[in-house]
Amino acid sequence: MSPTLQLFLIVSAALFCIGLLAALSRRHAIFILIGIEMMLAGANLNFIAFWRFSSEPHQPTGVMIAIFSIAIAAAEAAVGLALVISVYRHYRTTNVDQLDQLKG
Amino acid sequence: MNSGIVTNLWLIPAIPLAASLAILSLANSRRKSAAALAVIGQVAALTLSIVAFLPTLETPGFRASQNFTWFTFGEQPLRIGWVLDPLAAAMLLMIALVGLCIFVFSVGYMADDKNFTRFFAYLSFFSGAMLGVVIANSLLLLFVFWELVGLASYLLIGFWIERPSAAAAAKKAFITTRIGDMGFFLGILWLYGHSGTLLFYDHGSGCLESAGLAMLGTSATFIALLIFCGAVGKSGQFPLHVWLPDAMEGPTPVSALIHAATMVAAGVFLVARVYPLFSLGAINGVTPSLTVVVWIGVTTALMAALIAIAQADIKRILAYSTVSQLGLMMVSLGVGGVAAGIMHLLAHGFFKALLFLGAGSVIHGCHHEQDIRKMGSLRRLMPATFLTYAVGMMALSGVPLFFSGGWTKEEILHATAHWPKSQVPYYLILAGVILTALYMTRQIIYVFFGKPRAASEHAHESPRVMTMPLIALAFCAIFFTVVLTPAWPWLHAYLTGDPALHFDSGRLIQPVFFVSLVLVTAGIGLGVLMYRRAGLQNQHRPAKTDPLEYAQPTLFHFLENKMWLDELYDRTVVAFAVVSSRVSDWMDRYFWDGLVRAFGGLGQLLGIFTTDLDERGISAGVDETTIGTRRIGRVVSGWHSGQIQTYLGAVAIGMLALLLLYAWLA
Amino acid sequence: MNSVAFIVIAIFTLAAGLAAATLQKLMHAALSFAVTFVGIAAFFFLLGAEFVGLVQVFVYIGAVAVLIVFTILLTRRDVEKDRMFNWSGVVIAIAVFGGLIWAILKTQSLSVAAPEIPALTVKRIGEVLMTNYVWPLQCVGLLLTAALVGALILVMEEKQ
Amino acid sequence: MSASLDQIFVSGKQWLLSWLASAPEWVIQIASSFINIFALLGVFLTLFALMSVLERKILGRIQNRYGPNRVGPFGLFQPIADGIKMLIKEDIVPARADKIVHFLAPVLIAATAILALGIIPYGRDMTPFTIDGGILFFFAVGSTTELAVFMAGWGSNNKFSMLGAMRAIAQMISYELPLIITVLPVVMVVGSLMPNTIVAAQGGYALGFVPRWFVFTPWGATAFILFFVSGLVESNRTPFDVPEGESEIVAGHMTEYSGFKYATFFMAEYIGMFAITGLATTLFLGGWHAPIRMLEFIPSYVWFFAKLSTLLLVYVWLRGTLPRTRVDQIMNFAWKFMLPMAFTCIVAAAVWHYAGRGPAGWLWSLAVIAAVYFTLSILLDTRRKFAPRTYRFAE
Repeated sequence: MSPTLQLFLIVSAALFCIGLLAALSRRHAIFILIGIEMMLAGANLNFIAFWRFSSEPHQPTGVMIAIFSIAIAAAEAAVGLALVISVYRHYRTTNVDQLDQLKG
Repeated sequence: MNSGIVTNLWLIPAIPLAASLAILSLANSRRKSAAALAVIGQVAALTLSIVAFLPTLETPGFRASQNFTWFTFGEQPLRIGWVLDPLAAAMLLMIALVGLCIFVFSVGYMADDKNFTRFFAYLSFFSGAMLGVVIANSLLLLFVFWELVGLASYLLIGFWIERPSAAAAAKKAFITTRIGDMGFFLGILWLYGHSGTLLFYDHGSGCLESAGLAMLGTSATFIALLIFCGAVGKSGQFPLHVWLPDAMEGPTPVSALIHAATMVAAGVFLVARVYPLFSLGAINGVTPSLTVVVWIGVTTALMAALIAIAQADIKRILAYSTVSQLGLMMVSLGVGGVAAGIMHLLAHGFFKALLFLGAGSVIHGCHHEQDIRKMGSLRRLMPATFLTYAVGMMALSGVPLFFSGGWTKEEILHATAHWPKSQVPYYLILAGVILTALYMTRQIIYVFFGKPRAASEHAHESPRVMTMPLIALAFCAIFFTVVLTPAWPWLHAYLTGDPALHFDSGRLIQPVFFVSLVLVTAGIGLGVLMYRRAGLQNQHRPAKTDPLEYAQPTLFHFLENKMWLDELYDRTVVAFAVVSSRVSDWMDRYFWDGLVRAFGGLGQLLGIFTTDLDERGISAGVDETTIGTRRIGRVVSGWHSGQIQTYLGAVAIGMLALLLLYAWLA
Repeated sequence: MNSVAFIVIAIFTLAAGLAAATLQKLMHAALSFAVTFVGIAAFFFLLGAEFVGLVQVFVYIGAVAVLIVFTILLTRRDVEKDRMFNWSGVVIAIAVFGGLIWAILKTQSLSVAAPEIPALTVKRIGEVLMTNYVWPLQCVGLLLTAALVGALILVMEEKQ
Repeated sequence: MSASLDQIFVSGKQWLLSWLASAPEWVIQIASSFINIFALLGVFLTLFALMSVLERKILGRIQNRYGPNRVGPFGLFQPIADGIKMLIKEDIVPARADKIVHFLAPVLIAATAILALGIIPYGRDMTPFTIDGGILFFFAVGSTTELAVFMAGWGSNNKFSMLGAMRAIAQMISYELPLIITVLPVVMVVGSLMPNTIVAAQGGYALGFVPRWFVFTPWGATAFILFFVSGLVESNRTPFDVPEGESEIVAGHMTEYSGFKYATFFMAEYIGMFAITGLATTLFLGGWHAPIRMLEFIPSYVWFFAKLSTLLLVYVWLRGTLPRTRVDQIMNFAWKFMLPMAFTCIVAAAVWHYAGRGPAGWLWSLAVIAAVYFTLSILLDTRRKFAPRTYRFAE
């Protein structure tokens, strides 16, 4: 017996929600980034799984999207972490609760 | 069956141009690299020119061209290309060689200048553009390079941009030559309209070949004259010669390279290049267009020689002498002595560059003093400069036998004497030859003989890097003679493609030789007689009175002020421009402005009506909406906590809601 | 595909992921994050997308994880431990998870077995990347350059 | 005869597997993998032992002294004695250390180093694990080393450790770019990421006697030199050993390790060195191909290990010869020289390919490289950088 598409989707949904958990409930800015990266990885897993189970495997669309999304995630991590560092320089904190100057 | 060099002829202008770009990208402090790049580029161009020269040596009358389509507009392909024939090859060699000497000289002359690298970038740029003019096989390509040459000249004349006079001179040169180029461009358009091609040689269908010429008919005269306008502008012919003496504001190597040896020669070269247009339909070698060329040339030659006598600035004298010699070349072309004209052009290139560089050396030695009346006795202080300068002076004056200028001048005299239409130009040119010898003698006496005066007391010989090019050019000026003499007219045969060339010592001495000898002797003798005292008087002070000024003050002032031509242009052309611009200004201010104001008033009236409508009708409604919006905003802004995680949570909830909505709908 | 392998990898990945989201020490969380991505790469291997798996390891372990630990190092004076925990976030996350699971289970067409497919070679990926996806590729290149420059400018010390 | 000698290890493995002929498929697969892994470990741990003693002996000779010569013949059993000493030493963990991270770092670093060995073809049909993206695998695994080094530095909770780790990571990241980019021309020319294919592409002889190794093309030679230098940096060897320079920061990220953990680090460093030289051999030196047609009867793995040993000898030689560079010099060199040159190699390889891979291509690519090299040397103007040194003192 081999795992079905459903199982992969459940795993990826779990990963996504763990990422969401990290992004929503932790106070440190780096956790938010980690959470977002995990959500993106969950989505990637989805793409690859759908490609693997599709009826047209010779068109590697899912793989392509996963590759691009990895590249974009890398860019996002670089800029995000740079932001964390420069925020830390200005406010001496990385706690996102205290970074609320843009409130209405 | 083009040989490799013809296919790759474009490299010759491309290398100096590339060197120029490379130098421009260097930092200002990298002087050595800049000079090295420029000189290496020029050496490469010279080497290629020699390579290009070889096939033309092998085959008399060799001509090969390489054409390709530049771009196509509509259905008309615009073709350009390059050509290699004796004319182009000889010019390439002369330009590259003289250019190299001047580049080397500049390394010494400009050593203290703070914009050293820029200077070499411009020089290389000029050299590339000029080589491009020479190899162009299309009137359009020629025009492009022609304008690039003009640009380079502008940049170099105005090189010392911080001097107002240099800036003005650059502007003057650019605008004056532009007037001629306008005619040139019109000529190009006209020619294209008639023949449909701008290629010179295109396997029988170019505009200079029989098929192309046949299409022109009588309009050839006008086209030729329009093209001649360009030549008049660039070669400083009357009445557009006024910019050339002013161009002496540039650094002296520039004057040598551009305004003596090469660029001004471009006009003569242009006429020689499109000579078939001028001579189309000639009866006995005379056409209306060629006649115009002759008379303009004669006027220029004589007038410039006269003015040169009364000048005091060492470079200006040489500048007027250049104008005069160019006039002579034009005459030669006009009377049918194309080869003679080009030979004189080549010889002139060498010895005039020599003279200018010599003048540069003198100026350098006298701490940037240019007034010959303040110099004197330099022959002892600057022996190398003196000797080479003397060679140049002899060549320019046309001393026979050993100096290249003498032989070419003789050829021109010979050609002019046999012009069927009139003998007047011949006699006028004879007068010009006397005058040339006279003013050169005057200059030499003032500068190198007599007692030392204010500027020359602390003069010193120039460094080796400056004298070596002088010596090289002096050798060229003398040994060039070998291929010029009528006994063995190798260059003549080479240019005309005449294969029958043999040595015949009997032809060495011809009647015109004696005429020339007498004239030159007369000129130099007269000069020595008139000026021998000038050099001796007024030790430690500038020579006060010129002998000619003493004898004929009115004439001298007339000549000293360049026959009042600049002033004449000021009063006529410039004044006309000023008046017409005033008229336009008045029209703009009162007539057109009035119309605009009327429309504006109409608009204002309309505005008054709409304002009323706006205030009463629309504003009230808008106000109410605004108040409402503000209230809503106050409520919503409370939700906007600034906490990123709250937002993220909201997004997640929204996503969940969408999912549920989708499930409910499906 | 092996269900034993699947179960092992799934447990490994999800445990590491949970650790990354909940561990108190930031550094431990970051390292667990790296482990999670190894697990995801293993999933990719299992699914036959070896190239993506390798890229994933290369990018996330080699670059992103190192970046994250460096950032932790540079902002160390702040809290090294993050004790505060926002329970509303947990509730939302669980709710989303429930919604997703419900949707997945409800969709019948998803319970398919994997078909036999030819191996996806690197060559094939390269060909597709250079033909059909050449413009996205260029765009991603541009994006990465922009991100690089942007990150540098953000972090650059301001000169006094 | 020579063919069977060449395949002796392959046939040996098949003979071992034939004992399991009746077992299910997956058992055979796992058994095959285990045989590969044990063979790898056996060979390279022996090589590590040999290398450690040979390095000390060669360094001794370079410094005009005897190396270790007491234990066993010529001191060859020295590593065994060292091993015993390391094993029985006390394993000290600092009280304030992050214990888990501190423990995991040596494990991770050794595991990744050994993993990287798996994709290199050691002889004809002798690649332990054939992966489609083998080269990518090598670098993916190699980049994990940085994380391990960081873990060591952070987990020790010691300033020297942390600084050493920072230095190591900084230079490893900087040199990873040239390292990877110099591989690209080879990948481009061969059209594959598989080490087997790359080695196969270097078989045969140009002009009948010059082997078609990539090191004999201008771009290949340049890339090889760049790769070799980057490899030196990646394995933290002299002259790029600032991360663990004893005179500056004790032992860098390994300061707080002792006993067997320290030995593990030490081993990982050597194995990493083997891996990177092995990859250099595969990519540029023709892998297991013989240099001369006449010598092809010698088994392929002998050639591979001969080349590997030569490169290792150069490593030792460099260590005995060169002084240590400064950190800023290392960084400047990476970003201002190595990286542009690495990119040039790509261009040069493309030029070589499109000029027909013949002598013309050879000359053109040489011209490209020479042009960039001279431009760089003018632009960088190292003479100005080496102006008399000024010293700043603490205020």
